[in-house]
Amino acid sequence: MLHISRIDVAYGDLQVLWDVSLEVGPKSVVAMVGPNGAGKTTTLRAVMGLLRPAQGRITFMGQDITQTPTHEIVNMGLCLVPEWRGTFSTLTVLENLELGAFPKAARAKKTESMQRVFEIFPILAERQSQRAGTLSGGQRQMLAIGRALMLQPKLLILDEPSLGLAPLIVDDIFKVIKQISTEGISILVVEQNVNMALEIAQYAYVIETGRIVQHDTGAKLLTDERVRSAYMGI
Amino acid sequence: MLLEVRQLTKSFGGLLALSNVSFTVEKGDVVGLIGPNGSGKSTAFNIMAGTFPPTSGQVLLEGKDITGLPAHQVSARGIARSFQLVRPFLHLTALQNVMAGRMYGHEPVASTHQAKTEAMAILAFIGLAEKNQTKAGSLTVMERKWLELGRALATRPKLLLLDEFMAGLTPTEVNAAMSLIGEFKEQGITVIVVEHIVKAVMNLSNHVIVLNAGTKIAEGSPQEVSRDPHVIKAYLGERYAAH
Amino acid sequence: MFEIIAQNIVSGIMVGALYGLAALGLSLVFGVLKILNVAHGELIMLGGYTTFWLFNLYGLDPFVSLLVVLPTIFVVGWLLHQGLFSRVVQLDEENRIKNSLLIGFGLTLVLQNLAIQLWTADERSVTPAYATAALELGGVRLPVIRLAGLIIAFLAVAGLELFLNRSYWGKAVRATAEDWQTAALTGINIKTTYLLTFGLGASLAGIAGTLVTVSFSISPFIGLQWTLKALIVVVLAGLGSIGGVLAAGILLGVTESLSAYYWGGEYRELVGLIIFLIVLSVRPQGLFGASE
Amino acid sequence: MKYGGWLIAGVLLAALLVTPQLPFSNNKILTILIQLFIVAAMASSWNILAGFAGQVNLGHAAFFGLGALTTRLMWLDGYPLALSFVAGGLVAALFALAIGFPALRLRGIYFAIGTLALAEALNETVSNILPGNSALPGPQLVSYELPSRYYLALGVVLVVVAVAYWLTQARLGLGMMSVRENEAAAQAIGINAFRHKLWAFIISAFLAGITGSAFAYFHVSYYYQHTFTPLWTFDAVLVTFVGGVGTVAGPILGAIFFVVIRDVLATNLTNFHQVIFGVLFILVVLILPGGFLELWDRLRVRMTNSK
Repeated sequence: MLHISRIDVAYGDLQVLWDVSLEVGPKSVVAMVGPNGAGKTTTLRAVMGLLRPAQGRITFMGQDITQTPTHEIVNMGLCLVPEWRGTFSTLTVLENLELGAFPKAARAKKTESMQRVFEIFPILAERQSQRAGTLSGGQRQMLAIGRALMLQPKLLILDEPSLGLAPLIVDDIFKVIKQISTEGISILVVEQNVNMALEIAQYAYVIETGRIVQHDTGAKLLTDERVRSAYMGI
Repeated sequence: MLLEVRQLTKSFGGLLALSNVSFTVEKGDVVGLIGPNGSGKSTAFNIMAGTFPPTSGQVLLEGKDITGLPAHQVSARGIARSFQLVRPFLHLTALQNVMAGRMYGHEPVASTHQAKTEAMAILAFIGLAEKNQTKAGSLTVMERKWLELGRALATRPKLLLLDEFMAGLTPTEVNAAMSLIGEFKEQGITVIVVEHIVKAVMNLSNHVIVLNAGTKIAEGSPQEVSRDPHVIKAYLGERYAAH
Repeated sequence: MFEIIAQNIVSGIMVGALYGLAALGLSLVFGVLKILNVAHGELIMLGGYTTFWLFNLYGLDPFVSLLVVLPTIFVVGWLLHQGLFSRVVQLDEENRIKNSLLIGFGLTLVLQNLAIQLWTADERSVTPAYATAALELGGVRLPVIRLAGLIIAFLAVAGLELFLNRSYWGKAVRATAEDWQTAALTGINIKTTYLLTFGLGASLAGIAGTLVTVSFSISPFIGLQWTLKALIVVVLAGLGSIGGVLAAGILLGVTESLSAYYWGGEYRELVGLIIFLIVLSVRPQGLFGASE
Repeated sequence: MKYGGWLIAGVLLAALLVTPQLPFSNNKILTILIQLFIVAAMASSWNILAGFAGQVNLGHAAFFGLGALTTRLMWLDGYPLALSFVAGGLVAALFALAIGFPALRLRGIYFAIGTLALAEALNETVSNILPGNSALPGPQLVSYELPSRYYLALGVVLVVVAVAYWLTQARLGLGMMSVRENEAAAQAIGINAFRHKLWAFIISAFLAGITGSAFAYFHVSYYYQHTFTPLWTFDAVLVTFVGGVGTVAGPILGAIFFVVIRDVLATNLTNFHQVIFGVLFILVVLILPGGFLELWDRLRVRMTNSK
């Protein structure tokens, strides 16, 4: 579904990604894990067209999206919930969700999508007319995911969904991620919380200082000695 | 006793980020300050570095009150820091970056010539001697980290505050960083590290302070802290307790 | 005595509404694109000349001419953004502001001198038959033209608010202003949003230009002074705060008018400025801007 | 600086020093050169605050105007030229000191707008209070000659460039540049950011003030308001960015480009020269965001790479 093949990315003179390749198949959950600053978010920015790779190719559903503008990538059904949450704090919850269905195709199914979002996150229905800026961190994360679901995406990318959330809420969010994946939406999740990410992922990539250093099934990496000592050890 | 923190409290618009935290740091210590996201470790760090004053409480350096001093005066008293997201002076050369540290900060030199000589020595120590004429903006992320460390060292600090210095490093680079920090001890520099990577902190520090939700929940040697049930519950999570 | 003061306040409100209108487009563009267009005053001038020529050549009523000014200056803005400013919006914030400033300076030179060549350096104004008509209200004179200006300014603000709060594209503009990356990730075409915003900002300058032409006069040189007034109002209101712009404009207008009455016209600018500096040092985010 | 650079600078300086004595030198050449010196000094002085300390001041004309006004009034009032000249710089510097405290609390774009508004209010106020023009009275008019104006303007530009060069070598300049790069990081190594910005502001204002003094001494007759018009700021900004902001040579190169192009365009395309100048300027900004010096750097890199 999503193929990233051998991309290099640089900010000006500063190269931050080398030869990164990654694949997400249909109806699967894939994780990308690694330390802070290793290039996880940069990879996602390149996928979404917020950054242009200097080398390499990215395709989605067989189409080359390496140079496609972000909004068109989104319209194709590839959607990212960014690590900075991606809600508009000066807009109300309802306005955020409405904007989520901005592309024409999504706008037609707006009511239906919104109902589904409210089913998954009843709290958002309660807080409809509240400005997003007044929500708690966990609620904002739900709103961001809800906003993304309004687009009826084929592939949903989640950047650090657990960042800064209380452990209980993290559990909730991961339950939702599992639920969404069972509905046929592919998921690429990027996490520092390696343990949780590997538990839900069928396949996972480990990225360090801008390079993919390991990739295998989630279960195997979970028991891998190197991964355990580097990311889960005490 | 080099540093004493007394009952620090900080609230941001009603939100209590830090509540009544006290601890002391002995000369030559490597202290690890850990805690989950939002536990108040960055707030404590920023108060010590003079980024903002506490709502109440005191910070004493060698017995002298430095509470609420602006950052540049804190630096002049001998506390240096690194930034979580590195902030080298991008349009200045590596040499100029370190010279700036040497000509200001604690025990600054006035002579450009002397500053240059000493800055070169520091660049050699952090392995950037050959890049002394390279603009910081053209260095790699790793090199920028070292450069920022070099700039902080150039201010001749008594106490060095490292904010998530290991973040983003590969296990090999973490080892290199740890051995470098080990060398500081020999130079008489006391270090406080704020870290996410628990393992590194445990190996590095002789004393660990654990914060959770703005309060200090444990303190002691790495072994003591890692066995503390409060710490396991709040920070590491139940599932890790068995390991 | 009381009537003179009331008259001064009323005149101040009417002039201030025009300040607010002049600032509205600048504030919108800064809020959304984070670029500072110092050639904003030149767009006001262009709007003014459009009205002037429509009146002189075809006898078109200045207020009716708004129907032409609005789309014309919208297109001018659209073209300027497409040709020039779109090239700086991808830069980081610091360079974006710096380069937009420089392009604005260059543009000021070009537009001002083109206007001199095309229309001479003379001062012009439009005087329709009702130019001197006025209403009297308890001894206070309300010139019809300025009153109409006041109403148009309010309508423009209301229209903009309505657009931003009710329409899909308006929400897209607000979303882009807050965080363009998230907006793009929501499927909003950022380039179109920027073009739309810049065009709208220009149209608002055009409306202000029409009102300047009927209430005051225009010449190729008026651009900078209106840019400055607009800037002061925008900063007073708080950068990016649309709602506060009109209020800040009126505040400035009334202050100037009253200080001219008490201390003489020479110092009206200085008093406005002192207020500006006081507000900035007490509330750097502006009167109506949200604190950080 | 390398020896080649010093050599070129030395030869250039010697040539400029003897220019008024050369047989082919005439009033037109001297006038253009004086204008060049004034533009270069304005740009270079602006660059000290904006390029070194990173604070974009859009009210630079105020300091030029204050210097010119002070010098002109004192000089015509009978005070010695030297005293009037220094007073021009001091008044500008004092004004910077006074407004620096509130103004430098503003950051980035707010500082730019604040200073622009400040200068404009001063401009309006001067035009309200001193609407007339200032013509030299009889005695001064009789003794008027260009070479002394030429040497004063040359002296000013040399002082400004010397100060800028000194800053690149001195602790104060390094501190300023650190503040420009990152204020929080500069504070963290013991640099008092506010004090450095204030010093840059005062130095920049003093130098703009004495440039205004040179202008006041040079012109036979001008409107008082003229020296306060924002064009003085804009010219300085344009020139600096065209040449290369934050460098010593940039503003000088930019000034040469500016004065030559303006003069050539003005003689050949009288009507449209400002339009073309504006277009040229926009093109430079779009194509060469770092100014001429960046182009030079790029070319040099390319040449060394091709060797």
